Amino acid sequence: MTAVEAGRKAATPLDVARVQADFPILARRVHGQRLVYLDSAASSQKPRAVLDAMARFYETSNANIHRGTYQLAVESTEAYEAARRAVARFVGAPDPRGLVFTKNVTEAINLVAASWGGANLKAGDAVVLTEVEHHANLVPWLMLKDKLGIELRFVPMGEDYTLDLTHLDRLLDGAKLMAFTAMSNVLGTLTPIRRITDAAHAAGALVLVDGAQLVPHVPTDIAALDVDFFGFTGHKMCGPTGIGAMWARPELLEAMPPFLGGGEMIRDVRLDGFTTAEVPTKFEAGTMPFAEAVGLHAAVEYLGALGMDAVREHEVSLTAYALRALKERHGDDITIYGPSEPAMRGGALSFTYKGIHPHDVSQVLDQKGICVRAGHHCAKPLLRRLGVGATTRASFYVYNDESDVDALVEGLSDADDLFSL
Amino acid sequence: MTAVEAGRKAATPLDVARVQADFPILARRVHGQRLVYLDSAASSQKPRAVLDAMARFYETSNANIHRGTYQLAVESTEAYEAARRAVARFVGAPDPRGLVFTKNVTEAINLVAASWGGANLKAGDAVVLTEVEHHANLVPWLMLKDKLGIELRFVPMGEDYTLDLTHLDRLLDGAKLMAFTAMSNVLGTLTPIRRITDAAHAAGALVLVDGAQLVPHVPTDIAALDVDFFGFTGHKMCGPTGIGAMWARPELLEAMPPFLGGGEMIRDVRLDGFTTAEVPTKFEAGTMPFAEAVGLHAAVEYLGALGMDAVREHEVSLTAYALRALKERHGDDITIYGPSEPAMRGGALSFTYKGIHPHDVSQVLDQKGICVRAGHHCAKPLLRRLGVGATTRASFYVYNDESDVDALVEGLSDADDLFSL
Amino acid sequence: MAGLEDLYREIILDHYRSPRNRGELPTPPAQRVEGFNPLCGDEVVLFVDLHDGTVADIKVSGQGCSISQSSGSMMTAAVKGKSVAEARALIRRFKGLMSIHEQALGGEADQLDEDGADGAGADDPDVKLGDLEALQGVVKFPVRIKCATLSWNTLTQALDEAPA
Amino acid sequence: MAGLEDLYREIILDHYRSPRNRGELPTPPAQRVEGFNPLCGDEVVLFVDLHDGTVADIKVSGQGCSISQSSGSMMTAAVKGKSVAEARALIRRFKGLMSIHEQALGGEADQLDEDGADGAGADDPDVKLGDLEALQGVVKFPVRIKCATLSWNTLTQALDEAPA
Ligand SMILES: Cc1ncc(COP(=O)(O)O)c(C=O)c1O
Ligand SMILES: Cc1ncc(COP(=O)(O)O)c(C=O)c1O
Repeated sequence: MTAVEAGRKAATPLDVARVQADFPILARRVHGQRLVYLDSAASSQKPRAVLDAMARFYETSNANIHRGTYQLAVESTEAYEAARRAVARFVGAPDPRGLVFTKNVTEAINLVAASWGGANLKAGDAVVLTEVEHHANLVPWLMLKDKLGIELRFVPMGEDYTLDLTHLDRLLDGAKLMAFTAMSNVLGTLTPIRRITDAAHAAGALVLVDGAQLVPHVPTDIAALDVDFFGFTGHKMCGPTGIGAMWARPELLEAMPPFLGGGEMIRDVRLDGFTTAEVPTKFEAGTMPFAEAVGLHAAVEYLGALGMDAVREHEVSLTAYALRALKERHGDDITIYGPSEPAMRGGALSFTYKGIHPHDVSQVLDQKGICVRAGHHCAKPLLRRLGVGATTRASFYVYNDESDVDALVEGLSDADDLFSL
Repeated sequence: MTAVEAGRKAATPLDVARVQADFPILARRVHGQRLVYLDSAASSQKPRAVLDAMARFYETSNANIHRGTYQLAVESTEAYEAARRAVARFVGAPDPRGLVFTKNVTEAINLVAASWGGANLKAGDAVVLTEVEHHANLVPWLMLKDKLGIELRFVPMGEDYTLDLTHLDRLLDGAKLMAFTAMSNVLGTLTPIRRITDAAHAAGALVLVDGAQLVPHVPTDIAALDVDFFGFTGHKMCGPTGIGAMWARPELLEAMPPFLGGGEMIRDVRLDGFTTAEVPTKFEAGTMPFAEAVGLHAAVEYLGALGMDAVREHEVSLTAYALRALKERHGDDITIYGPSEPAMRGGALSFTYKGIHPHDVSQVLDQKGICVRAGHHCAKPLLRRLGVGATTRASFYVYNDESDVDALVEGLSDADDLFSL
Repeated sequence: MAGLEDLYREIILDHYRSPRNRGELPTPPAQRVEGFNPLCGDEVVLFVDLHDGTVADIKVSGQGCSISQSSGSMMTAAVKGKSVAEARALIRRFKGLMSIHEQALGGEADQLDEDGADGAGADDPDVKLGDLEALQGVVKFPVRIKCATLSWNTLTQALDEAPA
Repeated sequence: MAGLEDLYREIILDHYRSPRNRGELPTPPAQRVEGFNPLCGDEVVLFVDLHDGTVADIKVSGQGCSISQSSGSMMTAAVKGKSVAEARALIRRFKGLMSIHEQALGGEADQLDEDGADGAGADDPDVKLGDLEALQGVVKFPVRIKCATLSWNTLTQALDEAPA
């Protein structure tokens, strides 16, 4: 019985040993050491089920979608549309017609900024963001600011690493859109999405959520969150690279101008003009990553079988363990940037350790087979706000266990040995 | 010895039986029949080497690129950049720095239209296209026309299904860009790229080539073609879905504003603005399809080992055989839209057969395991020009042989039996 | 042909070879409405002459495959002379017949929800399909469902757009 | 630490722990030039005082890892008091040392072609690297090459931008 079959039974706790057996890369050794992969916030590893689903697709049904009447093309198209429905269901999207596949969440946010923003925003209009955003939810709006002269406002980070919502209503006053991350990829902080959404809607603003860090780790119900746009990315949730999605309320998509132009997204083309296809196809120009959609379908089935409640529980308890173990061993030598209460956060732990630069920390850890990320995590404004140029970040997923945390705790001491004066 | 090893030896003719053994999907049966895949112009099948390369990557080195100092991230990043160099070399690109990976060629053309076009074109400026373009090289310019008021001019198709270049200089007069397909996906016609490029440059216009149908089938040397922008797409050249590329002169890329905004493409981000990274990274926002890049690398190695000269020779001779066999058997019942001289064309054969609608032709052929495409092939203006709503298209690749053509020739008679009065 | 009997029933081929109500009507009094299948290029042009709440006359032109042509032909034969209410009931019934698999290929799910399986009439046994039953075999060939429903969606559009 | 001896040589750790020429210079007369490593967030700020064709004084501030810090420290020690021509030769030589693997990770290939392995001085045995030789081990850790070259690229920029 594989972990998937086991998970299907009930929302029993994750059997991590079984999950680990589903991920072929974990058998790899690095510098002679067992692989301790603690960089899932950057990209997750893939279970065999996902790799097999893609290989099987390429080996049996591969053909361009929506374009042929022959059997292979029918199977391909059905596989792609089945993926759309399954992924929409996985995130609780009210209507799969609102789910546009993109290459990653970055493209998904750019799609909204360029298409919805281009059509609905003008000079002086306000868009509210937060100080903790990933560049993917900053740069598209900065570009729009350069282009249209919109105003950007920022919800600040509070002292406890949560968003300071004290002045939210004032920030939202007259705003057209509020766009924010559901979980900070640096701090791990979970955003009170529904609270912000209600405030934004009350102020007449639409809501875009960057769900890149939420969907892989926390049960997600877009319908209950009542958001207008919700983006996420496949490679962080056990899926392949090359695919992401933007779910939007279909009425919004219908009213928006197209984003990329080309095959598939059209209804008719003449040399002097064109009309667009129905949503969501209107936003899917050119040959889509259909094999990747098949992979993402397998990924949401895999996660669904584990049970997202179990995934979340596992990560909360692992994060609690890590916070405790790091503090116990390293005390004031380690500064953790993020909420200390595990229930308020995901499993991305950013820290600095003694004055040792994160690059050096990461290099030393690598020698022990431990993969952590060192740098600005594509959130430079937040790092400036934190007063650091870089942090080390360890992040957890379904295949991590306490021994991985122990390896990290231990590895930091090696860095200390090498670099302390 | 696999076909790849055999091909490496010399530019010997393609050993098609060996090539076929490299493509797992060809073992599949459809409706109890052997698979006769004649829709490679829509998307090619994948050799085992490509599928294995991606699986191996995911199972051993997968990690987000350009973002980590640990061993896996180093391997991932090196694999991605090695893919860039190999793909650039495969198309004879003078400088791999000019090679931007995209999700497909449609995105690649949109990138140029939005970024270069947005920055360099204004109302009244002329862009020259042709009547035979795929929607991917029409709609982005139609969108720009709506947005900026540029003028679009079209090189007409001549009577022999080649471009009528009689008035090329007049069309180019004062134009800023000429954008055209290197090979028509409907007619199969090869475009005299260098001739047009020279004329365009003499007129002061830049040149964009849509190489989607050229690169998979004909040895390509971007440097010798002297073009400014050259796009192509992975899934038609034995590579995976989810990846394509735009090669552009690095100076052009350097001067262009960014296209999509997000992680990776930045140099610095502040809450009030950002600066961009060096090319090509400046145009690669968000997590790139790096596993797909590994697959595309394997694909160009596979094709390179077969030898692109051998690939081209094989397709010319198969096309010649098909043209002959179809005419011999079906005479005036079949109308082929495209040059009758195999050397002037690729292996995409569009035709109509007796008054039978292409959908019905394709449905009957499918019953025999034969996959052909029926429809407008994303070239509606061209089909209107041809005076038909749809054609049937059979297209050849490295794994096709004369028995596939024979099956097609025979299958048409079945359609005749069913539909003739 | 083996394997295709369900798709190409004799009655379908008959409507394809000898389409009923093919042609155009003067506009006005008739309305002219166009339908496209963007994925394959099929086009249907309907001319509908509504009069006193009935489909007084209807003609169809355009181009398409045997399924879209015969479906259009059968449709015109079925609705001509019927009241608008009867025509709508028939549309719902027919789309109900086609709906099982249509969603599998994406798109049009909206129309299904409005006019299709959920709407009144979708399973109404009082609405007789007659020859149209022959098109039932199309659901086994999901890509072709759009061919079969093209003229029906176009008729819905004509009825919706008709001056009240 | 086993496996890292090549990267973290003693002399490197020494420059890291006790950086030479750390600080700022008044501008003017010194120029102030910033360098970024956009992928990791390292920042270097160079203050270069050029005088009569020599690097009269140089200071470095900013933040970064042991490699970028020690490389910057060694660089200042190596070029201080040297003529601009000598400094440029040293840059070429150092970047030549680093160039073998730099291309493997993309970017900066341009600068290599201009200043690196192909340029005069890249292999010039007359240009002595001294302590800088210790950084040679960095090429075994390709991602760290950008750390090692950051301050050198920034110095190039300072020399290029200097008023003639
Ligand atoms: C000539 C031509 N251009 C562009 C495209 C679009 O390619 P893609 O869908 O991969 O972007 C195609 C294929 O569909 C094509 O044949
Ligand atoms: C919060 C957040 N938003 C957006 C992104 C961008 O995701 P992608 O690179 O897949 O577009 C990431 C991850 O890099 C992220 O953590």
